[in-house]
Amino acid sequence: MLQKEYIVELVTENKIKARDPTGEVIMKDLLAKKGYDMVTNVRSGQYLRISIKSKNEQEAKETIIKMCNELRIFNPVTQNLNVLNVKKKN
Amino acid sequence: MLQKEYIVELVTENKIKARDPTGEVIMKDLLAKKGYDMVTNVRSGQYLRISIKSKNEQEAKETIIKMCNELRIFNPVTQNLNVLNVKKKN
Amino acid sequence: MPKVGKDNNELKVDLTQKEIKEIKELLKREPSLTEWGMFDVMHSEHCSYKSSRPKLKLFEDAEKNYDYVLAGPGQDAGVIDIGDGYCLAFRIESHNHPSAIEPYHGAATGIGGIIRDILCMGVRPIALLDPLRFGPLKNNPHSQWLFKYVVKGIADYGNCTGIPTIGGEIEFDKSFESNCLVNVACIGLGTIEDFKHAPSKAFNFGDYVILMGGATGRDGIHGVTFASRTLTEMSEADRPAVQIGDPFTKKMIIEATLEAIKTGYVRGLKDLGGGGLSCVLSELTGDGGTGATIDMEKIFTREPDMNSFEVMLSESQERMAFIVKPEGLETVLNVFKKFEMAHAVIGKTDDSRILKVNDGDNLVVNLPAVALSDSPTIPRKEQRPKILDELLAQETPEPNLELEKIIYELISSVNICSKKWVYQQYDHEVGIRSVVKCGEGDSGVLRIIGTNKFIAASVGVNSKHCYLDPYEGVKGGLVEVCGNVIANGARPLAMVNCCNFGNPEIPESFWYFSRSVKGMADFCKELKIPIVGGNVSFYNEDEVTKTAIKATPIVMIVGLIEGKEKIITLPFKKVGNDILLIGETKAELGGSEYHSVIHNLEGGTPPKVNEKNIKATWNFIFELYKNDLVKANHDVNKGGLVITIAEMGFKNNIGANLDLSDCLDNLRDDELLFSESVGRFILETEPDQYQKIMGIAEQFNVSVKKIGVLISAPKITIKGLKAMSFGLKIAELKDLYDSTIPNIMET
Amino acid sequence: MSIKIAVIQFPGSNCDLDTLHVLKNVVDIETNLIWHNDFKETEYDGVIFPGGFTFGDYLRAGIIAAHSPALDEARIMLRDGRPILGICNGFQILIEAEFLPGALLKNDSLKFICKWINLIVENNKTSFTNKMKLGGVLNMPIAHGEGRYFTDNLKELEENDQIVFRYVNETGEITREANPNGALENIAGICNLEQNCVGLMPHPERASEPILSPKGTTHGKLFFESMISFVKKGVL
Ligand SMILES: Nc1ncnc2c1ncn2[C@@H]1O[C@H](COP(=O)(O)OP(=O)(O)O)[C@@H](O)[C@H]1O
Ligand SMILES: [Mg+2]
Repeated sequence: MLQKEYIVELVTENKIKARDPTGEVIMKDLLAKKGYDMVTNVRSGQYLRISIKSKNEQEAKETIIKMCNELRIFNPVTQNLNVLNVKKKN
Repeated sequence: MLQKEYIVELVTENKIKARDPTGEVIMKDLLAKKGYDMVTNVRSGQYLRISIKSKNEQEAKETIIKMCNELRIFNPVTQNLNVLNVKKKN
Repeated sequence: MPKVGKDNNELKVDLTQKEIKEIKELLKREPSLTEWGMFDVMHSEHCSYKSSRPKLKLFEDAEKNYDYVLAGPGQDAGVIDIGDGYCLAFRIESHNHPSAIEPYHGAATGIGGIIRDILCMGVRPIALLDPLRFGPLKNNPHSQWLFKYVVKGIADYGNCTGIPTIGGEIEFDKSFESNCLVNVACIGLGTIEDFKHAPSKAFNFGDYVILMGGATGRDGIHGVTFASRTLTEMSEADRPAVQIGDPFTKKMIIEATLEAIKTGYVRGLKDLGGGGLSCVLSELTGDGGTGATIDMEKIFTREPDMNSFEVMLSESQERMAFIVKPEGLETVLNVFKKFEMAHAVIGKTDDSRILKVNDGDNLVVNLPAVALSDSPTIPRKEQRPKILDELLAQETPEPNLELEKIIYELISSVNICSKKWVYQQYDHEVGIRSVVKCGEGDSGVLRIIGTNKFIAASVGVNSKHCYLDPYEGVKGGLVEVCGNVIANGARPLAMVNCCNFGNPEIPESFWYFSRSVKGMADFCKELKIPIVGGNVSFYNEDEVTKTAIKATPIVMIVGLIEGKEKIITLPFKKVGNDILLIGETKAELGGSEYHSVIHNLEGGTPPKVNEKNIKATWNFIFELYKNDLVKANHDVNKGGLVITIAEMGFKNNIGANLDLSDCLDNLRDDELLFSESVGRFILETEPDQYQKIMGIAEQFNVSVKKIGVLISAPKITIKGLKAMSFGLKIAELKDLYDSTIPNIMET
Repeated sequence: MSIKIAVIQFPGSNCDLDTLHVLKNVVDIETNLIWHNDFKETEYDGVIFPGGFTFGDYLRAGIIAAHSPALDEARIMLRDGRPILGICNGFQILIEAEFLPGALLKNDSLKFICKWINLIVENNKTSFTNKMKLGGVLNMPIAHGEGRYFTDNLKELEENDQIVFRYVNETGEITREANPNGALENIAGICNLEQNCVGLMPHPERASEPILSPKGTTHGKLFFESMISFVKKGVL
């Protein structure tokens, strides 16, 4: 069967209940001090954009999630994995 | 005028010429592991999710872009800025 | 687990029925849920030491018996006077359970915790050390994952706070497969005045209680109960979110705290660790003989709507509690403002001896201050494991490989090879004190700027030896760790320990603990080394396979070198010099690397310690130092004496001609070469001093044998064995030594 | 002529006291440690941005500190030609504040690296290298996780003599093995066009006393001695 190429975008970040020192410092020591007080919250994460050959979107997404677990790209004890987007490569 | 709260998601990533060791290492680990040869490329970036008070989506986005340029949230020599998404907070 | 409280307001606690009854009798009422929660954490193994305390009584009162000990066990850290108005504080702690499920943040917050312990003695943290244990590394993705991220966690946290990691030790063994060990030690340096300004108690009435640092969140609630059970006893869902380390905030806490102490207005301080505010407030007032009234609404929280239970039990990182003189309140708050550290005055001390916490109009906690810290002990049964007889009786098979091949195998063992891959990730030089750096000597040596004094620190124990005989094993560990500082020219000053064992409710596991404690106590008494602190980590046991980790009573020694010219280093210096072996080699291959790597054996006869000989050896070495007779020194341990000699040749590419005929006695070749008999050293000395040295040896009644000379050819030749003589190439040995871990981790 | 130097202390600086020690006790110049918000340039003949992890290096090393008012003060010094040195994190700050061109990226290995390396001096005319020998090899330690130098304008840098140091092996050759972090063309340190501002990843303050150096060298001291002579002469 013909395979197509997909692009999967994902983010791993600290669980919402856990702290995010990077986001906190960006907000407190940079944005707030420089007058951007309309910003009310900053959370940081690690972004990955992965190109993958696959039958369909669903399969692409599932493979990537499996890969992230297997390679321990994130640790479920402290982090969440969020697939932002799956789209066909053009 | 009443302000609403928006969530802006953005990513900064290294330009190709500045290389992306994080992505390269994940790719290398994948190749070493059998069964992931359908993955053809991995790119990494820094993800930020910013909550901001604003009149409307457009303004929220513009403020964030202005802020990123002004405060060098990304280094223009080596990085690109990408606004992934702007949406109203609920 | 018993339940307390009633109706819909129930709580499952780890308290025993007896404890529950006693608490009700003491208070003459039903405690509130918050109070129950506080009793629960304070009576946990981690906070109360209920299983270990009866045994730890064996440690003598260091403060009473040694005039230079300023603070002994029971304090946040041990403190010793090193002269010139300076003191050192040091301590070691475990962070095993969190690291096993989240190696990065688990290890990082372990560093965070031990830094706070040192800081609250009023001194600046100046060094970290990290003894680690993992399962076998080769072909083991899980161990590699743990190893990689534990090291990264320690690196990122230590480096960012600007505290150099100056040493450590690592063993890989299958008993640590599902329970890795992450122990972390910290050393602090300050003036004795600083230390006196920072007692960990609130002994005055009318002082302010201030909380400074991170906000209190819902994270880490019940972390101590987590540490007081086995990993598998808690389901995934039970597991508290491991805390996120924030080294930047920690760095600011260090600077703000030290500056606050310098104002002279701080009357007491304590860090918030396990047990959170419950622990800190009850200990500050309980130990100080005071009481306090706390206003819960003043405590800044990360999340809205936290109830008093959550606030009192939260173990959020990066918080310190200060007791401040009323007249200095503003000055101290200004310091916190300068560093932009969040803070709040949360209450005041009084003479009630009662700890009260108000949540608005509700009095949610109303307890005698000492009630929480006076926890009961539980006597535990101990039983020597039956399997030991079988293990100890194991004999060494004839070697199935040529001796030279065995040596190449041994030097490539992950337990022997270079740990550069690890310490190169640690900033081991920040602070510009590191004089003997990681990998350059047996211990880390730091200068004390402004004096001509140096301190040396080393940490470790041999888990394989302890498995076979915890009593002799821990003594052997002390001999080795003391030997490490002695090899660099230091005199051992004081010891702290971290006891890592299985489930204390299992008699065999508790036996290991009990024997180890006895070994430490006996050795330290005999060699006059004060035990100034410790930590106990139980429940390192795999519930599924019912196997405990190999007993790992880690010991750390800090020693003092009086003068720059007294520092001795490890590398061979000059071709033509003699190689001397100090101490006796016995047929003690039990638990050796040779047994494990070559014969896949765990048993055999492990090394025994003879305190009298050890004392004589040390005194002999000190006498040689006094006469400036030693050019290089390295103690002999894992892998035996050829490995030791090879390591000494690496830096300057100096080889050796060895003749071991004098040492053979009735030993087999493999016994002589690979025995890990403790208390031995390899010295480089000048040939024309040989007679003088032998004279001193006789005077001290120490076994000294000249076993070879240094040569310019980059090889080690060995003759005098029963087998034919053979040679080894330094370059090949060094390549194996250096490349083993990178080869596993980077490909 | 008395010389007065400022060492700037940011939240998260951690080589500040080390640098202060070397300036005061090893090269013997009057030096003040100054909290970043309190820095006023008028009093000082030179300024040093020490190593560390300012603001935790969160987001990107040096970026948050680059927005401190201390940099506005230092910019005045930059313009009137007073010496400015950025060591490690200080270098990262000077890059992010655009005192110096380019970027410092994560090490190739993605790991923090602490070890002694060798540098070759490629420009001995700057405010911090005028006491060094051109082509001389210096032995110094590095300790960083984000030190991979990158620029779009390599040619320009070369033409303007702005490359001050490169990583080399013991015999002074520029090799791939000698490059600890993947820096472009082994670049370890650069200067501005006017050569009064220098930034480098290695730590001169850790290499200024024989007791701290594996080979007993004190090459780091040359930086501070160069600065003194530069200030005394008043011109490049
Ligand atoms: N986990 C670690 N962290 C830091 N340094 C380490 C670690 N493990 C080993 N080292 C360093 O590597 C060197 C050799 O260690 P080791 O082989 O345990 O010493 P010894 O020769 O005394 O047995 C020492 O300088 C030690 O401090
Ligand atoms: Mg040793």
